Amino acid sequence: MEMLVDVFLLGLLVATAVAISSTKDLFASIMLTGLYSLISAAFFVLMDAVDVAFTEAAVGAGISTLLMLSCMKLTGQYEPKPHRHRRLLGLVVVSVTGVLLLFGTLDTPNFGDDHSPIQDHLAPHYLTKSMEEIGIPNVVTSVLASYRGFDTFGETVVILTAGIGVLALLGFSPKRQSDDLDSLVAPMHHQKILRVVSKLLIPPILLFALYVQFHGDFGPGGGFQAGVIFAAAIILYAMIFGVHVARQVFRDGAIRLLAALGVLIYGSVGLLSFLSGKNFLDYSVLSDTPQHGQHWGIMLVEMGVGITVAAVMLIIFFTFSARVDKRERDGDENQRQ
Amino acid sequence: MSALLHYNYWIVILLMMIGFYIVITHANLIKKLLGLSIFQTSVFILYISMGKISGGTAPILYPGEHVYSNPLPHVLILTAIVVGIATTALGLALVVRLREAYGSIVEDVIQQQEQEDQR
Amino acid sequence: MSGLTGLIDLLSWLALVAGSFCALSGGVGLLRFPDFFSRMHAAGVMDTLGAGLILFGLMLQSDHWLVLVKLLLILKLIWLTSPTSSHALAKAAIRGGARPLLGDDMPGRGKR
Amino acid sequence: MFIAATLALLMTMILAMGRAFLGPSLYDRILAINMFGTKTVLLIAVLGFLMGRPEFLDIALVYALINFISVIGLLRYFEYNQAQLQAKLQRVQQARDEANP
Repeated sequence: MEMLVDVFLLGLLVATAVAISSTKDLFASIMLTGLYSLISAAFFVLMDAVDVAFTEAAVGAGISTLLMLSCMKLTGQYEPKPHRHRRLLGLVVVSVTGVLLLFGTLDTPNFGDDHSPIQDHLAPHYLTKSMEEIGIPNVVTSVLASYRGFDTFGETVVILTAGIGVLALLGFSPKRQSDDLDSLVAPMHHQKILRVVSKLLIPPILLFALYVQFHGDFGPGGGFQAGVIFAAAIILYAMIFGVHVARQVFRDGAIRLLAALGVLIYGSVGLLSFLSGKNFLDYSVLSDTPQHGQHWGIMLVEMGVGITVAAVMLIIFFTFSARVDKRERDGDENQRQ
Repeated sequence: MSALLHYNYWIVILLMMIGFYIVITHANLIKKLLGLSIFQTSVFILYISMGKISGGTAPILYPGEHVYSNPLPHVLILTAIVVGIATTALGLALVVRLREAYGSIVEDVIQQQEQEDQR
Repeated sequence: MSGLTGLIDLLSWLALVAGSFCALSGGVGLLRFPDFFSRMHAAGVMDTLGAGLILFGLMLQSDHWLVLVKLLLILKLIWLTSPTSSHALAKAAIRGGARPLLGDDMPGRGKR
Repeated sequence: MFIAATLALLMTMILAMGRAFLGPSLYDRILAINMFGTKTVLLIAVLGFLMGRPEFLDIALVYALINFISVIGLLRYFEYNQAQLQAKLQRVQQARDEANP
């Protein structure tokens, strides 16, 4: 039965990918990308990767679609069809590479094999020892935040760096006229029903984000997912009541500070264990018993990740929307013809 | 049933090649980024498929004897997804800046203008 | 006691089957109906009903209060968001110039 | 019985996807995406029961939320277009008024 659903979902994925490749309308292909990520998240649930599905659901279907749309808003909706010889050439290159890769799969272990090389190292240790060494049931969280905490630290820094990069590219605003910002009408403000329903929805979403943040030890969830969900709630608010209103609460300076603060929390937890005579990010010194220390460490580290992810997502969204708003106001003056 | 033992990997390669095709044939930069994200997802699927053990369950321990799927790929891919969106955002920001500088996001047009500028 | 569980099982199966039927018929309507607004009708009504029935069927099968609460939350969310987004979508379509097909404009049989 | 529900949901997903591919208007596509999203929420819930670990309903919950947010995001694009169109009309009107007062 699982296999049947697997075949089904992967087939749907391929169909969507082909459709994305063949539509000329970028709006449609971005929408189909959202659909693609919905299907792949369902597939991840089927493959037991619940944490991954969680992340993909929050990131792929929501935020990435919104970002792509704002970018398209700034650049135009239609694309010309590629030239014929280019398509032909592409097809040749792709088929040759594909055949070579297919040849490579002949040697891969069978799907679902429990004695393939990937299953023999590390994973058994994590699965059998995690409960006594770390003491939390969700092995994904214990590997993410403790066993491979250094790795995750790197990822968090990468996210912060990407946020800084987006700010460096698009963040500067030449002349900020605050009264002008207020006069800009929120695009969906006239939709009464939307307004009421989202007012009803936003507090539960924020609460749910907190639940995901702190329940990550026991079920699917954790800092990455919680950060994205938290940001999604604010983005919903910003879309319906206007970006400038949301920005009055989440001021630019504050979220930039928060983005850095998350990484700082993560790093200082590591430094603390470093200074207490253990390895970097070895949390067992944080409390009187090692296991208890691990709990503290994981909680703090996940909090740092959550803060950084939420802040960076907000920075990116606000930066893009500010661009779109500016463009609406000033027209496309930079266009070079 | 034996035909299905590598089915996931074949699909991974198919998806990867579709993404690759979009990246190399389409001139529109946003479309290229969409192609990249398809490519990216195919890698995610590859990792996750490899970690699956048939008859296994999600690696969240609960009382009793159970087979759990491999948690390590899950960790790698989980962070990769969030990093992926952050880097995609960076790519999109670059696209927006290119549009402002050249008035187009079609690769050929940008290259043409670049050549004209150098002359 | 076993009679009661049997009854609950039967009820839940019934709800699941009815929900599946609703979902499927909504899908067929979405694909086959002639214009946007009638498709929206099919999708909107059957979506909400089908989701409700399937989730109700699952609720009867749940063995832990937390599962029950989460199912209720999902149900509440779907019942809140699905009509809202349908409404907003219809409004956007009207503002964007889409008009429902009425009376004489309807395509004849066999055309679609 | 969960199997029957799963199959029905998968079939519905294919139908919705057909509409998403066919279009013809963007509204149709958004409608299909919306329906597809609801069906995915249900599918994940049913899969949880099918695989015997119903505590993963959190994912379905996130889905229901994110689906709503992304549909609103898609709709906002039209709103922007509408606003742009109105501004353009106004500008044209102004120009006409100035040309022949």
